[in-house]
Amino acid sequence: MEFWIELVVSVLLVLGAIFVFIGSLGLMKLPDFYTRLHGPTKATTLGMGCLLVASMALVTNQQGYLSLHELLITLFLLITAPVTAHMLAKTAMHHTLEMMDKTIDKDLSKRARERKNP
Amino acid sequence: MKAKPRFRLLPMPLHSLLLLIVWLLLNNTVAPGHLVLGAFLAFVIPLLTSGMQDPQPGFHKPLTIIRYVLMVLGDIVVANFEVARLVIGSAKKLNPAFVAVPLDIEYGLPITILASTVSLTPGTVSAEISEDKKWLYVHVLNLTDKDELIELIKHRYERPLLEIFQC
Amino acid sequence: MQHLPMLPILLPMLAAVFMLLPPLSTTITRQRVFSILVMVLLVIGSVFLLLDSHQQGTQVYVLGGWQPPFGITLVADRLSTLMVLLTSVLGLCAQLYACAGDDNDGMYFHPLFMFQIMGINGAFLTGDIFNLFVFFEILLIASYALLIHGGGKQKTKANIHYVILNLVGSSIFLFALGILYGTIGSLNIEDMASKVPLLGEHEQALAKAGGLLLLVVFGLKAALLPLHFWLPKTYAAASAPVAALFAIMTKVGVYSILRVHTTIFGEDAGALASIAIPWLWPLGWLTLIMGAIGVLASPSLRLTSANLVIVSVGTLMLALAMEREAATSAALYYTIHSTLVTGALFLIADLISEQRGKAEDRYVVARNMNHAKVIGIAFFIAGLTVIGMPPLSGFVGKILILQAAQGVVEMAWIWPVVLLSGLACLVAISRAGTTIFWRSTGDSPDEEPISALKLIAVALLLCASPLLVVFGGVVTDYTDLAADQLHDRAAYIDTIHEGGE
Amino acid sequence: MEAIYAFCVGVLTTCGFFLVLRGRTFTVVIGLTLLSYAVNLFLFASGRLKLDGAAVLGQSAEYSDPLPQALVLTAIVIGFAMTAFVVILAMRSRADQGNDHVDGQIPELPIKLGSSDKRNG
Amino acid sequence: MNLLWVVLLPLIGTLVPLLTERFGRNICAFSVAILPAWSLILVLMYAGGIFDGDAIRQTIEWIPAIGLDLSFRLDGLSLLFLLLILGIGLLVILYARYYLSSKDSMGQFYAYLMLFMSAMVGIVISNNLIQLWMFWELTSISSFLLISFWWHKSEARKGARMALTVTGAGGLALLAGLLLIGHMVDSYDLDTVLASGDAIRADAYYPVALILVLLGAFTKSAQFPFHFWLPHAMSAPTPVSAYLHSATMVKAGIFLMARFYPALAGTDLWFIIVSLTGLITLLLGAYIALFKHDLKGLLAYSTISHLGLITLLLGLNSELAAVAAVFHVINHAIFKASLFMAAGIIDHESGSRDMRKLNGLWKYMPYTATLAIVAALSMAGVPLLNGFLSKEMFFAETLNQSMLGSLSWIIPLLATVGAAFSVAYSLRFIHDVFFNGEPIDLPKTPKEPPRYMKVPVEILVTLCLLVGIFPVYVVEDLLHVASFAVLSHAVPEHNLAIWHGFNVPFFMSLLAMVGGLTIYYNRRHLFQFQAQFDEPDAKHIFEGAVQRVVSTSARITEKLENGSLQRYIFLLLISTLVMGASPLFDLSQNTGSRAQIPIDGVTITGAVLLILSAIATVIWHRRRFLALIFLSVVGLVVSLAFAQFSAPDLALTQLSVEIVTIILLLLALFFLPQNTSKESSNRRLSGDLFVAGMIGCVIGTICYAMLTSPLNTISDFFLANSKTGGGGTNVVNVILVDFRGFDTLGEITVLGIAALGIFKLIANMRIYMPTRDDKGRAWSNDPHPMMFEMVSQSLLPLALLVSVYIFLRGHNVPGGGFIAGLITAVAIIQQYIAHGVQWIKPRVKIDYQWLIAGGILIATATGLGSWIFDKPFLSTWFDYFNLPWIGEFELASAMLFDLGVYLTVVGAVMLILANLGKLTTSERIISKENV
Amino acid sequence: MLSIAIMIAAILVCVSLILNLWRLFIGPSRPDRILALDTMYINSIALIILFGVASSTTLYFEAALLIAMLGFVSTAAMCKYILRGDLIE
Ligand code: NA
Ligand code: NA
Repeated sequence: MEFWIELVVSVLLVLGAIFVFIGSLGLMKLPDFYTRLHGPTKATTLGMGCLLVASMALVTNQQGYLSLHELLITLFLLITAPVTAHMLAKTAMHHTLEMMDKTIDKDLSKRARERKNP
Repeated sequence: MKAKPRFRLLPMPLHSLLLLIVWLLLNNTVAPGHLVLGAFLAFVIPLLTSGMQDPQPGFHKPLTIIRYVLMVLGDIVVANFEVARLVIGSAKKLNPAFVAVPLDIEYGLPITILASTVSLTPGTVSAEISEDKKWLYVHVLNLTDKDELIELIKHRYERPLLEIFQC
Repeated sequence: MQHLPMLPILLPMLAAVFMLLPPLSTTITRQRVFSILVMVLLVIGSVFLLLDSHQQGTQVYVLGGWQPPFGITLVADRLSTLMVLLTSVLGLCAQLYACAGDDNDGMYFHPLFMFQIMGINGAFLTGDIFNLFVFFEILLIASYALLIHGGGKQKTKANIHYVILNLVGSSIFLFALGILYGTIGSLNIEDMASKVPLLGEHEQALAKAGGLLLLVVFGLKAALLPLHFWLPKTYAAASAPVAALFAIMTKVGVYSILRVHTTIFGEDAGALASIAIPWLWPLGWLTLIMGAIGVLASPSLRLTSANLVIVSVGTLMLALAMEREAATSAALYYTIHSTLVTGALFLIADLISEQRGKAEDRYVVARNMNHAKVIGIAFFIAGLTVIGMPPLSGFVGKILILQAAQGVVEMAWIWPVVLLSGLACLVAISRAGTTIFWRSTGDSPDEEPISALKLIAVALLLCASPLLVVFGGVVTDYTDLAADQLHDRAAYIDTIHEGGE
Repeated sequence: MEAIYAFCVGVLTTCGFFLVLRGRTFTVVIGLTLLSYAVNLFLFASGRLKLDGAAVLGQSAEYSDPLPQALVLTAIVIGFAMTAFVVILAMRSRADQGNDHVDGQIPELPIKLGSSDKRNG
Repeated sequence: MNLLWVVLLPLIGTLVPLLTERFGRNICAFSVAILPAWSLILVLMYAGGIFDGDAIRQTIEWIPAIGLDLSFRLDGLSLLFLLLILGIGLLVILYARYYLSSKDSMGQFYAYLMLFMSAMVGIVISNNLIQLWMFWELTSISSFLLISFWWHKSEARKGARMALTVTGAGGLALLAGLLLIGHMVDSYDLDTVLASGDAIRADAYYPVALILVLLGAFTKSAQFPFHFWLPHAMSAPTPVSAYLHSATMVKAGIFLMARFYPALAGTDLWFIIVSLTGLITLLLGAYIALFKHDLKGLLAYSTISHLGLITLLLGLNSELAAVAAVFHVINHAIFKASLFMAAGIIDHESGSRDMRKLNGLWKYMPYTATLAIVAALSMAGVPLLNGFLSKEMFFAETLNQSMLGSLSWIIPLLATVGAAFSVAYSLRFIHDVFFNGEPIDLPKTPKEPPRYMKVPVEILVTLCLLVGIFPVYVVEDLLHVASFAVLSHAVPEHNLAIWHGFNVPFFMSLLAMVGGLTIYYNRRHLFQFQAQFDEPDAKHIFEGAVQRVVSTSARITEKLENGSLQRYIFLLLISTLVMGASPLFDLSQNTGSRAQIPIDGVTITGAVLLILSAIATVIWHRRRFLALIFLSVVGLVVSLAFAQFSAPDLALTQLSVEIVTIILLLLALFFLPQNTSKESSNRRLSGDLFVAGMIGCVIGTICYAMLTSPLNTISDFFLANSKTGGGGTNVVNVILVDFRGFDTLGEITVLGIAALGIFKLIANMRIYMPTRDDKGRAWSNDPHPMMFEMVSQSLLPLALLVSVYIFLRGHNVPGGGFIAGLITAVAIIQQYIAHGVQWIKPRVKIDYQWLIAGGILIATATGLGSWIFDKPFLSTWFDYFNLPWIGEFELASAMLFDLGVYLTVVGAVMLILANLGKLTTSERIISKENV
Repeated sequence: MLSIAIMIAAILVCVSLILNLWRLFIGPSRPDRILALDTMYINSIALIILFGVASSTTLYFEAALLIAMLGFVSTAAMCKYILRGDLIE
């Protein structure tokens, strides 16, 4: 296959993998649950995006037809990731997990826990 | 707003369109056979599942929709680099925060879309929605200016949604 | 007619399915009529199938038209058809008994019952070892569901034990199947039989492990010591018709040992010939003794009957261990006899316990019973049969086994236990009978009289006993032929191949 | 590769059987689930291991043995049915006996029962 | 087949009384008598031929497999016993008609009696060992019924049980013995057996066989040490005692010994066992009889003693002795039956059998007294009575033998002693009952019995006299043919004269008389002497023994079968370990010759994930939610493994099942304890771990050995025929829906049944619902988070679309009905979780039960469809079609089958999960189960 | 070049998976563990995609799709369990 396609694919693959990794890294090293929550929910979306685009490009190039179905996975992730994050945040607040001391407006989480107005 | 589906046979036209597209995506083809089958499914499945849908405000302004989607996608990319930076950097520098964003839009679907967008875009996760659906609680990974953030959310994301759902 | 071998599986299955759909699903009466009808049909069909395979030779049904060893085959030979007929008859009687009202103590009795029958028949008929597993699971899951029929603490508790043990058993079954396929490379029992002798040393060792693991699995089903402990309480807890039907379940295990270990690991399996026998001897022997001890120890008729099942299993294992036509034939006769009579005993125990209030079927003084005479006669006949007293079927089976043991080295082991277990049964049963029927507080019964249907069911089961003696000649001739057929492995292999072509 | 695979199967088997030997229904169920994983992997192994050999005609150069895969599929389904039943049975026995011990009553033990158990067991 | 009728008539007679009972006692008794009388006539018709010295044989084949034929033989011995059985039987019928009270069920009594009679007849005319044993056991059964006729009395029950157990045990021994003999001569035909006596005596197994047969005989004939059951059998109605326990059944053992005399007798072993047993029994019985206060007790022990006498005679290995034995059989039957009947009359008319109360009855019932006294004298062996003759022969024979060498004189001595005692107790019977002062507080004043009640006694006593006075004319011929049958060759010369002159036997008799008188005269001292030891009550000993056996076995059972599942599983695992490990020792080396795949990092990572999570599951198994999370990791990795090793279908299935399982477990866990504390001791834990570990090692080893060894399977066929024969390129799927579609059909059936069973379990379940979580927190106030609701319902159509996609492609690429079904189910369950039952209820109106049934039905119907084309069940069909513009597409029956799978899966999973969910809501199932 | 890229990517994803497992072990809270599990699902999707790319086959696309769809359900279910205990009410 042409060099530039291979180049693009390779770059996308590595980039995606890096984002995936960063997501997990964030999950690993960030200090409290709420901050950890950011890592996976986000990094993954783009990370997966890159990987899937790479795969699309490659398959398209190999099979000779335009392969777009990987987009579906991205679509699903985009739809579900926020809900996952939301549910997890709810559980965290339900368990009143402690957060970084420097967190601003900690007490809002208490209001949020009761689903009251601030 | 108990908007009855506009067409009895095609209760959710947008869904149907989406389904047809998804079908073609799934099968990686626009072969006529699949077009027919896809169309058929796009017609039948909504009929089956329309009962399982709470009535929601209808969509308007297709162009706005497209613009909104593209914008969000862009923001997602930015958001990821942003978060990547924060994650790699030392946790000391972070100053996380809880922010309550007042909502103007009503109804489940629009709010859900907004909350999702917020979750997908820079440094924020929608943690909770107040019972009266007037407030969106957001956890911010690294807060610089609270009002600025609220402003951003309301202008950049809520307004177009208001337009789209006309409520 | 060519599809006849499918009948014992399809008929109950479809019956069950239809009873889940309206109009049958709506009322119990419809289900009763329907299911009795179906069972009668099944009995008739089984008779025809038996005659077919007896006269025209083994019937091989090639499912999907895929030739063995590739597809699944049903093998209706003398042995399997006999077991199928036995199942149908027992099933019919249990069904009749249930229709007197027990079927209404919970949901889905009739569909589950039919599925149970389907599973058992399938296990008997299939000629494919993995398909055997599938049918085992069908009959097991159905039995799990039937066991809790009627509800109550005891049932739940017994069921927990029964289910968990059998789930572990199923896992072991799969391990064994994995090994066997991984070494022999085939699933068709006949094909495996023909390939086993050709295995290399490395594979042989593995295949042996597989074969022995299968023995564990079948031993668990058959309640072979030390895997029999679950049985008494489970059977005693089950509601009467279910327990009666369960009388055939242990026999499924015995049958599988017979099928697998005489066909795949039979005398001419080369290095893997009769790998099970060294284990069957002591285990069967001990099982028989444990069963006899259990019979003596049992405080209630249900438990006695359950332990009698174990006694029968032990006896059968000894017969199998002898590994000769005469013994196998004896085992087959004994199977018919013991299955039907233990089934009857479970029903009788229920008749008694529903008449005696709190005392139930325990061996304690209690008030008089309605129909004490009828039940008494029934119990007397069943008792004599299980003890092995003439003129009822028990003695023929006993003599057949004793005679088969003549000339076997282990005769000195077999005779005493077989005879003494008989004596133990005599002591236990006579105590049971005299206590239940002859020691009463004198209070008159208050339960309403027993439904005729139940009595008919019991009677049907019991008349098998004298019939087995009167027509003993015919029956033993058949079992002889069946045994020969089973031990003639080469012929078996050929028939399947012909069936294939 | 085969060695690692076999080792994993062994570990799963061990864990499964160990949990099956415990006294609480739910634990036993978890054990059975682990065990069924082991069983499925084992049964699958009877067709030997193969990379890039999916038994889809035209998709691979040489194919892995499809039969064990079919068997494992059946096994998985049956296993699921059984697990489902035993789980609900566990609930039922909790409902009927008031505790979730496999024998229906918690045996006298040297170790005191946990508080959670006094409340829920 | 007339001999058959000889048995059959009494057997049919069993039914007669049950039918005629309602017509009154006379008619009943009369009708009962007809059939045995008839059969007696039949016998007498044969008698002529027998006296001419030939034996009639008739045979019908029955169960050749066990050598059982209906085979009859009527010879002298049989004739003799037939006359006793049928003759005395008829008298007993007559007697019983008056004896039985109106409370007793006459029909039942007669029925049992006839059953017994036919059994006895069967024994004595059997010409087949098995058949003989069959009737033998039948006598045990019928005597059980007769002894326990008054079952409301405890001693009747106990006595009956004892008799049954002892004789039953003997029966088993007899069976073994007969089978051995049959094996020796390779035939169960009695003629053959009797003909080959030498072969039998020469056989290595002869001693065993002999002992076994004798055990049978001794138990039946109440020989020491098995005599104890007989006295307790006296709790039976007196007619029974008269019939069974004097005339017939107890003679069955004697008959057996006589029958097998040609085959088994003639060896020292025979002599030692039989004669000594007889001698001891003779003395013991005679001695104890003296001290019995109960009339029937006395008679019982005297019976024992006389049976001993006969046994002793048979044991002497002399032909004349055998003749004497036969003779005494006749005599004893006659006088003992009459004595029992007399005793019965006394009991019946005076209400007591206690000789301490019964005195001076002569005044009240002189006629009966006379009869009884004559009979008693005959029992004592007084001249001019039949007892005397056989006693004489007996004495003579004891003198003729020289078995014990120089000690042989002991036998005649002891014989005399025994005789003396029998004289003594006979005297006691006469004197204590009929004279010896006035009766002491009897329930009623004695009087003569009804006329016809005496007739049987009269007949028998007359016989005593006739035989005693005119032996030659009365019994000579019968005795001769009978003895001939016993000896099976010419009968030795013997002389039945009343007077043989002053010879030793005569003096022995005289001695016995005198001795008897002295003993009876000095009985007080004897009684005092006897009073020192309290005689053991066999009943208590026996019942006690049985009780001990029962309790011991109860203890054993409790010990082993202690109801601990953990133990049972442990045993199961041990067995598995042994069975799985033992063959591995033959395994020379684990590694086979197959090329292995190089290791790569991803696999290692997977392995690490798998192993660590599995171990974590174990470590945290008491914190259940945690265990669940780790469990799902294991499941995930397993499905990844399937993916890596070229099994995409497995990966998909595993994944979807995985998720459903997790949801299921979560649903269930809510109702169960969240955490439990440590319950097993470390010893147990390490033990369990050890066994589990060992099995793990075994399985792992086998797995490795398997993986590394080459294999050629039947699968090439599937690969080759998948497309051409099954119309699909996804071979796995084609196997599932076509090659092995039957498995799949079974598999979905299992799923369906499981769903039904679970429904059964859930119905009416009343279960504790925690209101706070395990940390004591109240539950969140948000049952249905809005975002989740919104997203779930908008995902539903997508999910359905995907499942259609997965379904349709299954035949050619990974996918299929099962996975599609699970996806649909999960999508619907997601709605339940998101919206709750109340929201779903109006929106989903499917009856999942119908889905299951429909699914299985469709799949089956697809299979049945092939019958139309005369193909076997589940034969599949497929074809390619080409529509303009749309292009080519395939239709296959397999798809219909797969649809069945799909529906069943959806139905089953929904039935399970939805109803489980409803458990906490108002929609929970209420059925009539446990209501 | 592509193969190297794939290798690097594979290593990164594997390391991520290990990291997830580590978080799963150390917790400390249940939400942490659920989050780790969810991330694991997503990372395994990545792994499968890489696998497909490496062996240039589309056979595993559905597996990835399924994890994306069902992983979400199981995560949500677990959260619901913690929030309400009762999944379906
Ligand atoms: Na965000
Ligand atoms: Na619920």
